[in-house]
Amino acid sequence: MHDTDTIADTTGDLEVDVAGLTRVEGEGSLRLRVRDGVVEEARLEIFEAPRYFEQLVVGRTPDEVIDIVARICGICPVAYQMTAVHAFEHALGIEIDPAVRALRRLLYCGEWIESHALHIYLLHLPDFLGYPSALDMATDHRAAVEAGLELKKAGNRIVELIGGRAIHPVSVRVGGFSRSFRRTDIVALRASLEAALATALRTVDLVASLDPPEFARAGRLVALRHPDEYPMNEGRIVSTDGLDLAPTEWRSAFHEEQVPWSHALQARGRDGRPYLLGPSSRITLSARQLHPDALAALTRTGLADEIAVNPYRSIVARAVETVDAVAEALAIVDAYRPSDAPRTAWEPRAARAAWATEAPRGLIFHAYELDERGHVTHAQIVPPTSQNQAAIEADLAAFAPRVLGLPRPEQTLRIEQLIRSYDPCISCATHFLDLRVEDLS
Amino acid sequence: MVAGPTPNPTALVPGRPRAETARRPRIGVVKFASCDGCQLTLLDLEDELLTIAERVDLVEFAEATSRRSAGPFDILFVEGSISTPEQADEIARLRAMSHRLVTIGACATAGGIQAIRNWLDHDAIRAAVYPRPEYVESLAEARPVADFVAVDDELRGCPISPAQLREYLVALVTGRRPQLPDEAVCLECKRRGIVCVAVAQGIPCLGPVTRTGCGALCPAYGRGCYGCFGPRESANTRSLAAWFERDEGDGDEADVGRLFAGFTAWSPPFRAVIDARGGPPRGVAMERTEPDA
Amino acid sequence: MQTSALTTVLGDTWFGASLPVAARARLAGAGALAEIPDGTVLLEEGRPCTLMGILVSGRVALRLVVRGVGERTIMTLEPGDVFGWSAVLPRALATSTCVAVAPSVAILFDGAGLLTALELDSELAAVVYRRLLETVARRLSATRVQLLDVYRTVGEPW
Amino acid sequence: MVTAATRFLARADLDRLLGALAADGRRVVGPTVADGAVVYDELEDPAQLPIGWTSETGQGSYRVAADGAGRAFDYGMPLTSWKRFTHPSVVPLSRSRREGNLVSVAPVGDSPPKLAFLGVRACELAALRIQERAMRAGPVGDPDHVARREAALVVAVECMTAQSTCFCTSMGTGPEVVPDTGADLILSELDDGFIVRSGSPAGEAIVGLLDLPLATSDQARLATDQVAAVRTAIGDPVATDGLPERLRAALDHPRWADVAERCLACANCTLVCPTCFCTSVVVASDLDGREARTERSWDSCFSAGFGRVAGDASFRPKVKDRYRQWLTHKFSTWWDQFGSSGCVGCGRCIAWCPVGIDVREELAAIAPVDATAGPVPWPMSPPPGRAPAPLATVMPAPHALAGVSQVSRETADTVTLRLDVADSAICAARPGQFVMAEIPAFAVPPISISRIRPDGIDLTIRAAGPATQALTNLSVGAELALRGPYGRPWPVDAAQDHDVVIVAGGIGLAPLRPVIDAVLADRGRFGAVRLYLGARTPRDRLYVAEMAALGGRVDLEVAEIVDRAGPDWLGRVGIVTQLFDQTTWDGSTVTAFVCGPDRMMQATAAALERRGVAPASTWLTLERNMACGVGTCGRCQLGPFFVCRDGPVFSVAELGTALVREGL
Repeated sequence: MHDTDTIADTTGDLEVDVAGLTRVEGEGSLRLRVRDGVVEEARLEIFEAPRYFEQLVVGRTPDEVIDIVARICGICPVAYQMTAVHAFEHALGIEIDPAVRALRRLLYCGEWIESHALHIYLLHLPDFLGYPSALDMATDHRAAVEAGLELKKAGNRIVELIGGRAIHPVSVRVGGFSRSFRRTDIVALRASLEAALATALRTVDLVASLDPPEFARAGRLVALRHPDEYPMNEGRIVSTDGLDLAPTEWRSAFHEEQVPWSHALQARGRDGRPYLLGPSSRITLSARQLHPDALAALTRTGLADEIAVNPYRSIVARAVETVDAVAEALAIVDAYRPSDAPRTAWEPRAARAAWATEAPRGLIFHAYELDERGHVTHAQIVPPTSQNQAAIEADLAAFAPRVLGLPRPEQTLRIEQLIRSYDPCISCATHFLDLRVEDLS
Repeated sequence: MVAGPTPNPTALVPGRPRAETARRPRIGVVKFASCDGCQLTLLDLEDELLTIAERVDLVEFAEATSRRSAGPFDILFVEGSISTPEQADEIARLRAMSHRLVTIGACATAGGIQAIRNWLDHDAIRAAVYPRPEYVESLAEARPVADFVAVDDELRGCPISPAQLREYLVALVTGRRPQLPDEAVCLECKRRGIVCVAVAQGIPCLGPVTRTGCGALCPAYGRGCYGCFGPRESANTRSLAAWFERDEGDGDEADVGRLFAGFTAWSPPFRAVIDARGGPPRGVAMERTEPDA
Repeated sequence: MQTSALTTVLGDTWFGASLPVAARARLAGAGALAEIPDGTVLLEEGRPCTLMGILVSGRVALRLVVRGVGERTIMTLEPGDVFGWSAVLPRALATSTCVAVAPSVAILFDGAGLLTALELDSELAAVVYRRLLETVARRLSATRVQLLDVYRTVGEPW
Repeated sequence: MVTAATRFLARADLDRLLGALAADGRRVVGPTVADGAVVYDELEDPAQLPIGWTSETGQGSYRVAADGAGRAFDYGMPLTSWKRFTHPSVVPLSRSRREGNLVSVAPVGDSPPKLAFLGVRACELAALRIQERAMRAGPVGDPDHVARREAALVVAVECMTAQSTCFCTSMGTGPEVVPDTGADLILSELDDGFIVRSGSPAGEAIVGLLDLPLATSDQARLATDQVAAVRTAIGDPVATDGLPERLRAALDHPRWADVAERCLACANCTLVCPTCFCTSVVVASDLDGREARTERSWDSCFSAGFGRVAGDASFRPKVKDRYRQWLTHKFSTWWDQFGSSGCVGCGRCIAWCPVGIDVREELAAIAPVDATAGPVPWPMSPPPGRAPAPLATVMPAPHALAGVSQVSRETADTVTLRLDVADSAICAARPGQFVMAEIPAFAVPPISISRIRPDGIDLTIRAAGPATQALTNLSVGAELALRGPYGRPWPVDAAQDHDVVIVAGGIGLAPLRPVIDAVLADRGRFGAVRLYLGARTPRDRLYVAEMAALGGRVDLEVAEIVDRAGPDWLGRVGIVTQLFDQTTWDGSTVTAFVCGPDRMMQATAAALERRGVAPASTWLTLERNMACGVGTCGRCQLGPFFVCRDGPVFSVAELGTALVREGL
């Protein structure tokens, strides 16, 4: 399962295999094919076995879909639940209670905090400090790792409280939540969030002080944008080159396709161009909507411009967004007033549902068709990573030449580090194929 | 069962505190078809993670460390269902490398949600999801690990319970027997004093036939249990399903089948109920077209 | 030894104790008291079962040979018990090897002779066969308990 | 009995009653509506009472509704019973440490809150009495329960409404609340207020504080008429005459299999039952097993784990066995143990059964009135040697620390620990008793005492699970914690002037060794003494040298036999009964003591009977999964017995068919 990395040099051809990517969610590997110093091909290969989710939800009710799509990813189940529930409520014209809207955003904040803290401290930071893992890193930097775990825990506590458990929460239902929450329940989060805010701010300084490789990528950034809040549950789809769409309209600008050298479904612009999602894109497109504390932290780093072009700086973007999510969560907690209607009643009917939200890793899009009983007849689920894959491969092709000269271990480290900087969630790749099968036709 | 090697016999002496044993048990964490949630649960033990990492030797855990090992393992935690030919070969290799093999989560122990496809036409759904189905290598069925190799222990749940994972690890290092009750969810529900949603609100609940471990999560959150921990011992699913059907206002036959067609649907006691009702809810596998493209 | 004396000896054994006095005397008439040195092989598994014995004192082991394992003692006989009971079946073969594992005394009966005696004397046969059947039944149930291997260690809940 | 005037509390003054209870330093627990049901919870003010709420209960169904009428106690039985407050679902027991060789175990649990139970129905009063009886049945009481019960003041309410699930009338527990049945105050609700009677000095004091007017005779009559109407409405749904015997005679009724088809074994009936008290102990420890905490939580005879013993086998593998255990215990063997029925007719088990199984229907089908009583498998009276359980005043002794002063390996998997114990009670243990032996972080197994010394005891332990393995791994100088001694000893004195036969199988010799010691210590009191030892193989024999020495004595006959052996073994081979099947000793003068695996004891009991030994003179010791040692956890129940308390030593006569019957 874990072939040792190989390097074969024949007639100027060079093949670099980074087999078995680690510290990413799911199983993947990278293959670069280089000829005479020119990267001919960069492939992010996914070993992830297909799970056919778009078929599994056919025949199911909207509430069942919310439970099922969470299982696409154990790291960001809330993103899948949120995208689905908003799609259904929008399509069925269900008005939700303001308190419910607030709790949904709080829940999403919890996932952002948990996912970002996990990626910053356990998956990505070890690259910068030169450790195989955070557990090894802890021997020299125990305090830092413990702080990261505390931060992660603060996020998990939110999801646990509102959703019942940190992974695959159970309370999100079409129309609201399965139960109501007293103010005392919600306020109980305050202490851990206050501690988390301090940690998050220190985290920004820590990651801003890291010294990443120089790299300036070209290409457009895509994210949601909302006039009065940092984009999570809602917003319009915008890009650095002027795109501006309703969250239901993803398909008018993007589509999934197969590229000849890959069997993976990849999302690209209808013009065929790749695009990049995620923290860097959101920061670049919505910095003004950041919570004041987060915006101040970003400004203090002076890295806003670099974040837009250097993927290695995404760790800074993540840290800033963590501050934003914690500060947002605190604001929601303080403002929370229970509603008398935790769940709006609704009637099933035929409808076409679509929505996009911002998962920690970037924009996620769902589309469903419902029959008159409200059962799903068709589903399309486009996770962030399958949208990012084309951009990741393009960036790898652009970056690879400068590491070809480096000694083997460093070469691997740099490339892996780059891949990790996109926080690829391969488990989410609902319909990636095993790329070891090659189509020569 | 494929006899596994004992790389470190003294690491697992029952009744002997780990401190007295020769060296830290070698632990591996691997995944097959799954969402990563169960192995993430280990990283979610925020308070104990670093101590655990000191007590045991995490030699293989791709999600958390770049250090790799192909074995041998004192304990191997396996997440995910077996759904490709490669995975079937790999699990056999891993079994031979592991002294104890522990399946974690609904996918590994019962096939998981993807086992719903076991009722569907494999070629049809491949064609429906992939433009080039001929390139998709997957077995006709997504099945639990125990269908392929001997399993020593299992942690149930979708996802597994952090408390049970902690209990299992603690028992491992202290050499005592892990306390993983196989009783119904109802016991925990009643201990917590939760009002039974089935009796008091007529909400169908699988608690009586589902193994405990979640802390009666769904009833506590105003929902019926959806069985993500799978069947408890002597799960009388037939009686419960019959009751739902005779119970006024609790939906037609399809809805009862639908209830069991969840994350442990492929487990025999649940499967029996689903089969008796003509399989899980599903539409016709449709052409792969984008709805309004 | 005098039949009368042998009758008394027989009467002191479990096998003979409950036989009617007349039957006891007639049975004693068909047998002879024998001193059996330690280690004597009285019957061999698979060979014709030529004699039956009632153990008066000492100890006799019934053994079987298991290929690859060697000789196993299936059971030992206590005074009063019977060996070679197959002798009362026509053309019978010994079902196990009988070895004296201690200096013993037994009343020995010639198989053929005993068989004829029982065939001619149905009254005697009735009581003797009944006693033999009790012996066989008891050995059968004992064997069952042994098969259960009741002493083996099984896991405990704690 | 407290004779008190009947007074009247106006509805508007209900808050004064709560005030008076609060003034008495009590938190008031009473009915309130939550999550679609009436539950018992803490009340701050009367408004939280289910005023104007009614409930409709049926088989597997419960619904509340607001009927507008202004009454506070018009609902039926809530889901929760007062058990939640007198016998909480989770109770911390102890905190222990193990540091190298040193061990410490300290009990935890703080003094219970002073509560007032508001709205206790007649059947629930009965339940409180029954449960207290069970928790104090001895040999020691459950201190947690006793303290909680004594800290509670009970305000009872007469039922003014009948539910379809009620059958208190049949069980003789209601609906009227009569004085001197445990209520401190008794309320009867009328439209405009409450008739108030006091049932105790404490109650009288509260009434005094309220300074209430006397109730009019009309009001009193109205109350009496209301409760009379409830009695009529309920009728007499369960025929209780001779029910215990009828059930007992129906252990093989086909209906058990029928109900098992429907029963989910979900345990809900036992957990909502106000008298069910069974518990399990859960151990939690830190990663190194240095710190450990134990807590006790509700368990049920319906969960397989509860009856689980050796090798994950269960005494009640089939749901049929579990349902039979529950029903026969409630309505039949409860009488043997506690002198009353275990059911009060509250109907909770009917309403909260997810598939609506109705205990009244099952009883009618399994033990119909016209049933011709078959042979009763056990005597109905408490077994000889045990007086009806007194209300215990003794509380459990704290753990005693013991130090390992010698470790002798007996066989490959068995060792004998020589323990120095300071505790006088343990050193005064009698043959056949056992102790609970605890190493922090491990489950706590019952271990028979294999030798009693003035300064300590011996434990002979076979490593058959992690906990026993841990015990056998102890070395000289190590400490462990002991509770005990527990259990009914061998009746050695009953063998005075008798011949004594001791039959031991394998590890079963351990609990018998103290009998041998006792007999030899006063050899003259007994007739012939015969010792028959069985073992699996020659290598599995216990105390080999010691037994060989005994074999050399003239006043003692020792014979041993093994199940299997090679030709090098010139000793006996076969089962232990062969040692005396053909001997000629007279069984009528024999008292026999037997210990070994169940099947070995069954065979031995039968063989001894053939040899003329009276079943009442043949004594066995049973092994069950004893957890508390004092009969309050329910785990080791066997028919009418708690093995830990009524046994482990029983005569064959006492056990009757319980010795051989499966699934009990």
